[in-house]
Amino acid sequence: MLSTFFAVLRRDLLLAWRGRADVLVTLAFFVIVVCLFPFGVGAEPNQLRAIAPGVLWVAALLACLLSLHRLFAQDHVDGTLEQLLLSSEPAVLWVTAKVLAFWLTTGLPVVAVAPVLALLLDLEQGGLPVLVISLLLGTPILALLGAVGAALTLGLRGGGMLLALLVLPLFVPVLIFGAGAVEAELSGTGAAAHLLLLGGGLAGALALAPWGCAAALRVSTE
Amino acid sequence: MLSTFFAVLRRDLLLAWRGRADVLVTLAFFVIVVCLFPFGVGAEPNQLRAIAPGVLWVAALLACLLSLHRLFAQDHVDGTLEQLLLSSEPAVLWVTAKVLAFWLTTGLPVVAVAPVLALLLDLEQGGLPVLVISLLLGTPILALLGAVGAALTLGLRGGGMLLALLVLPLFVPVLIFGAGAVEAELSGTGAAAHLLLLGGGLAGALALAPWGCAAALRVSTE
Amino acid sequence: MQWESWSAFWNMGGAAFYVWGSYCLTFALIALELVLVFQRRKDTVNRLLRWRKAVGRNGRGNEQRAAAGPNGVAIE
Amino acid sequence: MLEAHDLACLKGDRLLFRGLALRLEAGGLLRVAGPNGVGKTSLLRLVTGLALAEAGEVRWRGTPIRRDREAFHRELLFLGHAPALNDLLTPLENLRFACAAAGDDIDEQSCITALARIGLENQLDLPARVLSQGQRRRVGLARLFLAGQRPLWVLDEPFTALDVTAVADLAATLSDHCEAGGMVMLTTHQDAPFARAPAVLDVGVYAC
Amino acid sequence: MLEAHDLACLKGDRLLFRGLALRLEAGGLLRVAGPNGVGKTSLLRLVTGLALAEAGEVRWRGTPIRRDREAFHRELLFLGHAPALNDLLTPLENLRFACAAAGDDIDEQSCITALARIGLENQLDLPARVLSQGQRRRVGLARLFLAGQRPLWVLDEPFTALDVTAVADLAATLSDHCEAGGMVMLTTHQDAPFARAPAVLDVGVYAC
Amino acid sequence: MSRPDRGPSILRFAAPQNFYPLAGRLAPWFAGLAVVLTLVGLWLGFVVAPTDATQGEVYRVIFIHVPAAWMSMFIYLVMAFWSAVGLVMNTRLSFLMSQALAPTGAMFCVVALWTGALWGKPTWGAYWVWDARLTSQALLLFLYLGFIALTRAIEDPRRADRAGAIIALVGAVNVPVIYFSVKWWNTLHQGASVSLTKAPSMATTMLAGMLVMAIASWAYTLAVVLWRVRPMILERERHTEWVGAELMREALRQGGRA
Ligand code: HEM
Ligand SMILES: Nc1ncnc2c1ncn2[C@@H]1O[C@H](COP(=O)(O)OP(=O)(O)OP(=O)(O)O)[C@@H](O)[C@H]1O
Ligand SMILES: Nc1ncnc2c1ncn2[C@@H]1O[C@H](COP(=O)(O)OP(=O)(O)OP(=O)(O)O)[C@@H](O)[C@H]1O
Ligand SMILES: [Mg+2]
Ligand SMILES: [Mg+2]
Repeated sequence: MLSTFFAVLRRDLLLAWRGRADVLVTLAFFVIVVCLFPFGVGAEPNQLRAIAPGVLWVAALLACLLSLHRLFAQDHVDGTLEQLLLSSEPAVLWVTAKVLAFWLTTGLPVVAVAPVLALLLDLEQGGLPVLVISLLLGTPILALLGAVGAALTLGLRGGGMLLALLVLPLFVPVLIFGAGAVEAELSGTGAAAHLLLLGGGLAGALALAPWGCAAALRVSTE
Repeated sequence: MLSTFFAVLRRDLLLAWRGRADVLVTLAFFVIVVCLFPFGVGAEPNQLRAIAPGVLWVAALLACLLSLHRLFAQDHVDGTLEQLLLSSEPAVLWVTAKVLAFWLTTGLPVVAVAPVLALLLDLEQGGLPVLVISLLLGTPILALLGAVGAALTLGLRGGGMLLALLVLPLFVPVLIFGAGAVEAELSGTGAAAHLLLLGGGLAGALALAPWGCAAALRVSTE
Repeated sequence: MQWESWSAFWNMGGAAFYVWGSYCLTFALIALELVLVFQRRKDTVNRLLRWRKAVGRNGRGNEQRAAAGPNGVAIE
Repeated sequence: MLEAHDLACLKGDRLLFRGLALRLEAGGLLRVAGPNGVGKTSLLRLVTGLALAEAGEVRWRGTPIRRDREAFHRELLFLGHAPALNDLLTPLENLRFACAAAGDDIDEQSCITALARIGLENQLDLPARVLSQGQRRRVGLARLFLAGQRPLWVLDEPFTALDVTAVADLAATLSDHCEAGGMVMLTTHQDAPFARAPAVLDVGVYAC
Repeated sequence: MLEAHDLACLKGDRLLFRGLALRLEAGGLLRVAGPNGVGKTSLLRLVTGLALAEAGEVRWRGTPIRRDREAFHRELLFLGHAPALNDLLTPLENLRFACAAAGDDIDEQSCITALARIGLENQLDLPARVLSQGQRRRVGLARLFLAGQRPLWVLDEPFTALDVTAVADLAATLSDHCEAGGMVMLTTHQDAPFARAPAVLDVGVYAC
Repeated sequence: MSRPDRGPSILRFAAPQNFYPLAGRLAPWFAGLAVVLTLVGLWLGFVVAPTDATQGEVYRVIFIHVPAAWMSMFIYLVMAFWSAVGLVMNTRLSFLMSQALAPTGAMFCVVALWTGALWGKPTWGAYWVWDARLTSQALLLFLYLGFIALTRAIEDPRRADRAGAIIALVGAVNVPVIYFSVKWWNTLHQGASVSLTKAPSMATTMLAGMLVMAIASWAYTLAVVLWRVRPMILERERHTEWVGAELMREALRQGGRA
């Protein structure tokens, strides 16, 4: 039963390792987007500090969004997905494994560098732990919801962009609570409520998204 | 001589029309990125107004960046690029045609909706013409420079993200002058200098990028 | 009755642009939607009629085409 | 064992075939024939449950395959046009994963043996990306040597891109599988030296 | 006309072949043979100038092809593994574009005739995406009917996925082209009914 | 009729060949109802209802703004409902209904946004502010657009049906989440500096006008959706005999007109 889960997880992590460039470049993208802002907006420290949590969260969201198409595309093209769907194991299992591997290789690195970038944007240090926690809770939700979108748009023309259109409205609440948590912490209101909500969202997404994603994959390869 | 140019231009425009969804969704992406900002940063009108030119330009840049991979990827996979390289016509010709078609189908629509979004972010109306002109001059530079990057990263794993990494440093000056033009206009300094520089950049890119792109394509398919 | 005259009515207490802008766009969109719906109906019916003619009465291919095979290459 | 009744397949505007029936018993080798575009690939996808028939039903051991999907897929091996190779992984890794994903627990040594048997002993640790067309197909086909316990093999153009000796080997493998009570359903435009002449299902007969 | 001396091809750290020489005169039909992975596709890419040889040189009418690329490519028609079809365009649009891109000015009627000749008259306005494997190949091959003025045809596995009648037709077309003074260089693992037996270049002989 | 009509009275209409003529017969009645109610509503709104004390005449936008906003939200719910029915019961007609509803829902969404924006300029001084209600309305539009774009982008109708249904349901789960998150987000930052200034003590005539217009838009939706779903049914069922007969009838009608 779980052997499929681990086979898929191991393979996807191995692939990420083989294609290290991909993972590094997702990160690089995150870094670059954050660094673009001072150029676009102007380098005034106060202004930068004010928009820092928002910019970081938007950049994390975009980085996640833009690597989402990788989740199933390759397997779809080369026929691996077909084979997985012909597996006698339930699809929810390996879907979860794929999403987990995806988060480990894109979400986690983003979470890891975020504090450094926050310092670049001069975010107050008190906000750092909350930033990290909010990202830790929020990026898996993005990955889970995004997986459903990626499954639905599989193999469609304009897929990548269509995916963006589908999932961005779903991502907005995550963004609001994520960036909101940091701002609430900085403004002294305390971030507990936001973080609790993010945690609840994560639990919900974990419970529902893999099923939706498995169903969507079956629909998409039919 | 020019028949290849027009054949490629016609085909790419036809393809864009067939895949209208693609073009519309690039636009939708641009719109969504701009709309995300208030969620991340907070909805305070003054703050939004201050960062509006930067956000719009960054969003235009990202929208362009993310559709760049479309420029040659399909043709590379299905073998069309190979056939074009075996053509007896000089490659610069059809490369220029492809970039032109690309800009017409992604850059131009972005320029067209930018004023509306500027109103959403409450940009002062005086800045609108400068915004449009700066985008009109700037987005073709992005397309031309991006084409070179797209050609270089063709078929590489992690291509899309690698592309981002390669071209973003080249895009930064465009971003600086583009967003700078609007800010200069709003602050009363006048945008002429910025726009002149952008124009110069465009002329330079037009003169050089197609050659670089053609050379890169030959290298990438070897 | 609220209105002194037609011009007062059209002027809407100075808010003509906002009020009439709203109503005009709304009814324009509704009209557009209706046009599109009926056009779509006509297109579909015509397309299906053409398709039926091409494929044969019951959507099952007439005898001649069936014998000729999908590519028009006779199957021995 | 495998039977289908009154199958119809609709693609876009075109009804490819209808009223198609087939029956495959243990030991049977069925070749789906017909000119290009007649609907052979489409038929295989219906039979494996990857696509949904416009009409009709496919049964495996008497049960409709939609009813008990997992039981059917446990006994099925399908190799389609695309060889299900990831370009970054080596043939060995690809093969091991393919087995694990299908739910078979195969150890590394057996995989190596299978790859060697199909003629890839020198390519074991090259990334699949650099393999030649024929070598790519072979990696996919290596699964046949590890799927003895799956009775039903459904293969779409397995001989494509293979050289002459490989075609003969593969034909022998398929014949052996049938000999041992398995079932094979395949499409091909090439002649292959099977031990027994396969039954032929001409899709063209049911074409509309 | 086409000659190559002492060609060597290096892939990764493997020298596929070396010392390979070939010569193709007007009217010649050359079949590049050898088992899977021996380097046939790699050789064709060297000959067409899409890849660079590790050693040796390819000449066309006496000039190295690198020296006068455009003149060579004006006389060359290469069809590789990938059929150069865009999935959104119809066969007709694809064919017209392929001709225009190569620099040939072909009107629509000729393209329709060519497609009909290759058996796609009913698929003229379907998007290429929905075509069957064999039909996709046919669209690519239709260019052969419009490339009479290009003497050198280089074809990589042209018979793949084609049904029996299409293979016979294609073989006849190739034979005719040679008859008319053209040159054909192709790889294939299948036998095809050529009018004259082709010359065979076994890459295996030069393998390292 | 190729298939026998089975089942209890209501379920009978779940069969496309029974629903098709029914839809054709009902639609004109709803359309007529919509026209009449719109006229009544406009009369109430522009002739009977008094000028608003604080806002002046601008408030008359309310007679389309509010019904449109209500409809846009209601239609999404109905869409999700039909999608769920389709996924559970595997009835093709339900998928068709949800796809036929989407464009109208999106249209009402645009109307609500547009009228709201035009109303906002004179009352708030800006066409757009990032208020919770406005924002969630905009996101709703994106949900609609995503649904429409997805179902259009997929060629295979069965895949389009199911994929659309899945995204409609995911969206429906998210609508309340979006609404509350946006609301909270906004109040966190904005306090009460921007809020919908309700017309104080709404006059009964105003309320009546609004309600009549709401019912009118409801009738309009029914009519247009039934009209839209009919050719979709023909398209899907084109291989059946009853569509053949229907098309022949249609051809005769066209021939007769020509
Ligand atoms: C783009 C701008 C706007 C959008 C998207 C928008 C959206 C909405 C929505 C979704 C509703 C229904 C919500 C509900 O019933 O709970 C609504 C109702 C309403 N809106 Fe707007 N609105 C906008 C601008 C305005 C403006 C500027 C005003 C007036 C100053 C206004 C006044 C109202 C009123 C009075 C209602 C009815 C409230 C109720 O029945 O509870 N809206 N609007
Ligand atoms: N949307 C569509 N409209 C019309 N015809 C379609 C559509 N989609 C697919 N087809 C047709 O359906 C057929 C698909 O056939 P399939 O791929 O099953 O053929 P095949 O028998 O496997 O052929 P081959 O031998 O070439 O592999 C093709 O003839 C194709 O043209
Ligand atoms: N980086 C590399 N390292 C080692 N070997 C490589 C590398 N890249 C390619 N090869 C080998 O080079 C050969 C490429 O052969 P090519 O594609 O030309 O074969 P082919 O003769 O066309 O075979 P087929 O009949 O299968 O099409 C393969 O054997 C492949 O394993
Ligand atoms: Mg096939
Ligand atoms: Mg080869």
